[in-house]
Amino acid sequence: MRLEPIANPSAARRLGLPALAIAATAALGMILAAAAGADPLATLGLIVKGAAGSKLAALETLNRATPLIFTGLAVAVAFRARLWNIGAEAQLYAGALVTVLLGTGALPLPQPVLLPVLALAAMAAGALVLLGPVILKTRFGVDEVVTTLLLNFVMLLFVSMLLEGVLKDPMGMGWPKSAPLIPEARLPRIVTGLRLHWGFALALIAAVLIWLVQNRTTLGYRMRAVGLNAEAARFAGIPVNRVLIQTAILSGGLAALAGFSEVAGLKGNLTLDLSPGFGYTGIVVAMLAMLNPLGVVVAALFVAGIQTGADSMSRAAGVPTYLADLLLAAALLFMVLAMRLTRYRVRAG
Amino acid sequence: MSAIWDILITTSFWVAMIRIASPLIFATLGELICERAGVLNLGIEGIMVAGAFTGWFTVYLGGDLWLGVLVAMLTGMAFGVIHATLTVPFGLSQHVVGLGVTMLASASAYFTYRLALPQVTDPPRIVPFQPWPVPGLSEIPLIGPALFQQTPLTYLAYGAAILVALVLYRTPMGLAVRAAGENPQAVAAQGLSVTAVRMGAVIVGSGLMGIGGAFLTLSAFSSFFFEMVNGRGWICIALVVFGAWNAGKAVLGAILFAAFDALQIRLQQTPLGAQVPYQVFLMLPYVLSIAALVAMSRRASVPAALMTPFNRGER
Amino acid sequence: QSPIKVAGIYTVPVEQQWVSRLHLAAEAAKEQGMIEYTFAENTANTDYPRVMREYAEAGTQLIMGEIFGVEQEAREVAPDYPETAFLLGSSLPPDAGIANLSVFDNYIQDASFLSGIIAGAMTKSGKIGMVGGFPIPEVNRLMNAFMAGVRETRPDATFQISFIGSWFDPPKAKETAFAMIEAGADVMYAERFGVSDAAKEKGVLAIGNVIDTQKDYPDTVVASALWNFSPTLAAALEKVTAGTFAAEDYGIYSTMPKGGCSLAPLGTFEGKVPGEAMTLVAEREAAIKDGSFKVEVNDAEPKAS
Amino acid sequence: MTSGADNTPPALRLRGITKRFGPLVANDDIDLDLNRGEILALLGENGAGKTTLMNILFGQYTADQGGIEVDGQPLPPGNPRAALAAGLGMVHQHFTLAENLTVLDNILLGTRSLWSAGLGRRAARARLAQLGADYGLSVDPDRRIRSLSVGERQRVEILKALWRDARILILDEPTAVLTPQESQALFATLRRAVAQGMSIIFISHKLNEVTAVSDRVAVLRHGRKVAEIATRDTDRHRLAALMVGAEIAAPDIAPHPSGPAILRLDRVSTETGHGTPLREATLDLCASQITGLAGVSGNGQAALAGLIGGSIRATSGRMTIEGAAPAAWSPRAALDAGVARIPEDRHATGTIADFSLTENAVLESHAAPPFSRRGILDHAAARAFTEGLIKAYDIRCPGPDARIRLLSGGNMQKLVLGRALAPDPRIVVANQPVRGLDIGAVGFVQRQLIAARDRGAAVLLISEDLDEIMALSDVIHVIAGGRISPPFPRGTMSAAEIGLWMAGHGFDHAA
Ligand SMILES: Nc1ncnc2c1ncn2[C@@H]1O[C@H](COP(=O)(O)OP(=O)(O)OP(=O)(O)O)[C@@H](O)[C@H]1O
Ligand SMILES: Nc1ncnc2c1ncn2[C@@H]1O[C@H](COP(=O)(O)OP(=O)(O)OP(=O)(O)O)[C@@H](O)[C@H]1O
Ligand SMILES: [Mg+2]
Ligand SMILES: [Mg+2]
Repeated sequence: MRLEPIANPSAARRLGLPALAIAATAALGMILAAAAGADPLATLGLIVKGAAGSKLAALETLNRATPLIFTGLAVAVAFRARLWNIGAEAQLYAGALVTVLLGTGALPLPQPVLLPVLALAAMAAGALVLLGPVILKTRFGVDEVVTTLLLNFVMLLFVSMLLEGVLKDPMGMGWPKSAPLIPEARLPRIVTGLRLHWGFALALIAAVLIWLVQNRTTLGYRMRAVGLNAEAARFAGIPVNRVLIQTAILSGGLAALAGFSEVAGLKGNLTLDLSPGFGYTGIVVAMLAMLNPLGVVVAALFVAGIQTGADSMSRAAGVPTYLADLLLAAALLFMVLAMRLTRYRVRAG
Repeated sequence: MSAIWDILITTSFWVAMIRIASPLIFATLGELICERAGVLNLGIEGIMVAGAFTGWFTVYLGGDLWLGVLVAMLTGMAFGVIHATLTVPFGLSQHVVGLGVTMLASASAYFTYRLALPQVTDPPRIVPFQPWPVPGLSEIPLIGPALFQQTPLTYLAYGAAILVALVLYRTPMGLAVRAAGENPQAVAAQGLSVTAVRMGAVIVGSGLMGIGGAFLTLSAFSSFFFEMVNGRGWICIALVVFGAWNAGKAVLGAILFAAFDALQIRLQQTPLGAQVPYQVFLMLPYVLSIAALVAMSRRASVPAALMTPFNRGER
Repeated sequence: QSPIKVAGIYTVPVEQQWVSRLHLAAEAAKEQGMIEYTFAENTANTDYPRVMREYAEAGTQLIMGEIFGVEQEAREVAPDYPETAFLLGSSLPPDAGIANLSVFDNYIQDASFLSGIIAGAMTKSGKIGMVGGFPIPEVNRLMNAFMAGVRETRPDATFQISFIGSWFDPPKAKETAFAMIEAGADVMYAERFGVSDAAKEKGVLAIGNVIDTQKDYPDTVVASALWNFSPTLAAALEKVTAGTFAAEDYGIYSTMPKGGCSLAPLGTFEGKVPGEAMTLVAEREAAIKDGSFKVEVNDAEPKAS
Repeated sequence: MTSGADNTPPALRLRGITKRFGPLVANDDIDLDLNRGEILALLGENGAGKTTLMNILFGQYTADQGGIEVDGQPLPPGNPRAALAAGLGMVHQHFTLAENLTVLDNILLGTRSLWSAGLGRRAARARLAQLGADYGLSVDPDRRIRSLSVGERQRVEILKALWRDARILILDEPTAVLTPQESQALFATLRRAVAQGMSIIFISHKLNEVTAVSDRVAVLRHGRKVAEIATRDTDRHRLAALMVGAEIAAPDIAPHPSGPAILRLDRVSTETGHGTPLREATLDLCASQITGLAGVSGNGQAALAGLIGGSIRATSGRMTIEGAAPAAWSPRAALDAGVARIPEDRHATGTIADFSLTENAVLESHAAPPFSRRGILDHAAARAFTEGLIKAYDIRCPGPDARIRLLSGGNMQKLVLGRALAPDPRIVVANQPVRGLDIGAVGFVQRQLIAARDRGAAVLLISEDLDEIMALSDVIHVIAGGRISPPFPRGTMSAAEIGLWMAGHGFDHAA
């Protein structure tokens, strides 16, 4: 078989196939729920209910999407320039680390000043973490897929070391966690009582800004040029290495914002399990969005919705929690396939 | 650094090194085959989890140990089929499919495990492969016990390494795989199907990853645990790069990485270990891997078409 | 009387030893018809507060689990659901302001201490190996108590201590244990799965922790310090039924006088442990129970010696 | 020539081949016969459908209509394996070799069942040596493709076909990237092959080659076959007219007074690692003058173009532009100094295939007004600029927003040329600017270079085509082994004399 591009896919195709992907996921969910002894017909409703069926559910979905928007943007920016940043997880932790280093009393500043300072400092730290692999790539040609991936483990161990050492909360009764942020360092909640915080708004703003950067600025243009053909870009006078470094700063900074937002908006302190793989899921989000920053928002909401919805369903239906991850993975694979088929037709031969 | 020297002269260090390396050898070879054909397989971590589970579960249900190995391999191949179908003929992003397969495979294993064994707080055990000293060879000092006092699965790892190297460099099939990762047009122009070659490589490679996972439950340990693969798959991706996409060097890399691991475990027991945070020791293999990558960096050896999908009739 | 609706929220799979004790106690209560029990395992800390709310909104009367990583957020959830009782593993003391949130932890240092006495009596080399997951208080305090127990019978004992940075990597725990045995350890403190396997393969002894695994290693596991969560759960259920649930520290229900912990029966090692040691164990046990002897609670990361 | 007797079928017969890409009809009802033992030249403008037709023949594309017969037997469509088995061999326009493999392995790829145990390298080596001797195609079987020159790679491609006992050989623009010597060697090989009964289809834009080598010529225009004639019954002018549909006049070059030297190289040597480096090269590029650089490719042309273009550094000697040595030298600095570059490889270096025409048009100038201000792009300005280029250079394309990969080589080159010449550069470095272009496009590009000269630019024309150099250049230098000859003003040297310099002889006498 081979794929043949479709010049102008019909609306039916563009909407129908993703709908089919969701239907396929739902069907799989029903089959597996039935296998686990639950009522298959109820599962669907329970997923929707868990993702958006109440104020709590909807806000929690937005909440779960927040770090995914940041890491998704980080990956989208990097992948555009063909910088394979698999290390958003490490950059996220770097941002979180700096947030607690400076936000637990070291900087006695008023909130409107402190928050931007923390965000920028976190971004700088994330950028720094990605700069290492990028310099190894531009200087020595070391494959960044591997270095960024390995740095995730190193960073996690480093955070663990600090949390069990100098950063350990003296009031924490020994559990490896940092001291809480001072109130001035906290991102306020959007809805009182529930934990959706201004980090979500920040994520939306970031998505719009990155869209503008990619489509309206010379930097975005250069990043795409470098990603599509570095040799031609270099020939045309574009400083390829500098663009890669700028990309790294932007990408690492965005991933670090996820850490900043989770700590300052949600947790209030740093633990080793701050991120259940947001850095990796960011890759999925970015690719689902086809690297479009605004698409990242939609993709993050989709992923977060499936995640919270299926998780909530697994509890309500009394099936093993792992069904949620399974359905998320299936939804993702079905969806990328559906999106490919909106633009390509399968031909025999 | 006499502490290191003291460790290096113990037989048990060398035995541990090969034991730790064994699962990595399988999975690294698997990843290597995929990448030589042009497909980055980030599904490795989850495929190892699935192999670890099904291999163990087969034996738990009463199957023979070797049947467990076979089932683990078939499990790996099944996920390989998913990965290959999506990345090769459909040409989807190898990053997203790889991570998706990792999620799918591990979640499937966990889900099935929990369905089958809902109420275990103490995971059931099987009788795993036992060390099987090779008569004669295992008596050679130092090397003998290290190489030849292992379980049969480790010997299978040696066999896999030799077989993969032979196939890659000495057979038409291996030639086709290597060419598919370098320039798929060259493969197509010689009348071969790039799709078939790449899919075959991904499926076979994933089968090896499944066995790598099963090593953990059938040889290194005797029960299945959530999260027990614990990043070993990601390490193997680094090892392929470290080995410059060359089977022999990648296996050596796996052994070297295992040596670092065996060493750091032992260093923790020395007086030094009491002073330095344990995380520093755990970091050691990763940091040294990065350092080794820098030392070995040679861009030229990357398969040129790695991560580039091939679609006939489109340029 | 209808059974109480109980839900467990665990951040790890129920195979993890600490959590398994909660889970088993709840299962036992369910068997007895006292409760309706459901649980969510492997819940990321990020999701923990949401799952608390979901269970609470579903009318759950008692929610149990562990909030070591989400202390602050969990404490924000509880006041929104005054009808629900929260019984949560936590490092922090209870907060009088949050009346429906009680805390507990595995204060089983008494049993660990006793198991240390036996270990000290059984080691020939005087070298003891200890493999842990992470140096958190729940692990540290038991290791420290164990070491204190060892010194009762073997004052010159030395300890090798390693943390593998994971709750679930038995192959790695096993490798670490191998290294310790090679370095001379002949009794292993088995905080993680995998350690007893190494001991068994190398023909040395192991001391269990939190759970009893002697049936799997009849010639290896000498004694184990067991945590029994049932007294804690029973106390909480009683107060839920009576409508008197309040902010309290249930840690005491894990202690030996309350039956929250015990030394596992010697089983296959009956008669193989030196008599003096068993006498000492009996003596200390009695003293602990009548309050005349207190095992020190030391949550600091233990250091090798 | 042994054209087939009436009762034996031709070696190859195409009947009514039609192929559409969306709305575009790339091949329109094409009939074509290839007789045994003949060389058929296939001619046509860029984008006329030649490569498409050959890809259909070889099974890489499937025709929408029509059928193919080999020796009277129908060939299953869309199956390269069947085509190979039927005795077809193809040397693609862009080589299909795996660079990390050896020559031998590239040849053996796919020749045995994938399930067989060994490759039979030993026996293969012997047979390869024999084939090499038979056809005059010697190449070391154990070299990696990466280390081979273009000519050597092409030999490997032909050997791949010969290895499979191909009886029909298709060569798609085989000489586009060859040096004249390599082309001559290729023709010698082809003649031997035909003598052994092979039938050949040969695609080229170089009409002198076509008339010299082929027995028959078929001409495609806009996907249709417009002519099929015996070579001896036609000539270059008629063929050109058939291809383009009109008479083509060679660009006429009026003499023009040249100005002062703008760029001077004074005994410059360059760093190694980019092919042959320059060795103490001395050269002046003067205003209003076309300086032709003759030489066999691989003798330092890339280093010279890279040096002036800013991508390669000098290790010794002095380069001055209007008397001053530039401080930091980079592609950016070169552009700012008024150097326009037309790169050798428009696909890999000149354009970004997935960028639109507009994005490609501002690749060198996007960072300055009017295309951007303070880092913000002005799309409208870029688009307007591109529309201007499309008009001025007659770039045939769907529009300024189409991806440039959809353009034919000639049209792509026009955009590269327009982009380079738009800022009215003082220096123009044109490296093989007409490679692979059809004669219409060739004339167009050459006229633009002359126009740039007439506007006062110093033009450096690097080409392997001696005829082109002799026709266009006001002054000629020869490059060989990284050394550059003294200047020879127009008309002072014969082709033969320049050829001697190209072979490196003149240098020794001069030194
Ligand atoms: N894969 C494809 N998809 C869409 N259109 C194509 C494809 N290949 C070729 N075309 C179209 O078919 C036309 C003919 O292309 P073809 O490659 O056959 O030209 P050609 O005669 O070989 O040109 P050249 O002399 O430049 O090599 C082109 O104008 C192009 O628009
Ligand atoms: N993916 C594609 N879609 C549409 N047309 C294509 C595609 N690929 C190639 N073509 C067309 O095929 C023709 C031949 O393409 P090719 O790359 O061989 O360019 P070319 O004109 O021969 O240039 P050159 O000889 O300089 O390489 C071009 O006319 C181009 O328009
Ligand atoms: Mg062509
Ligand atoms: Mg061409």
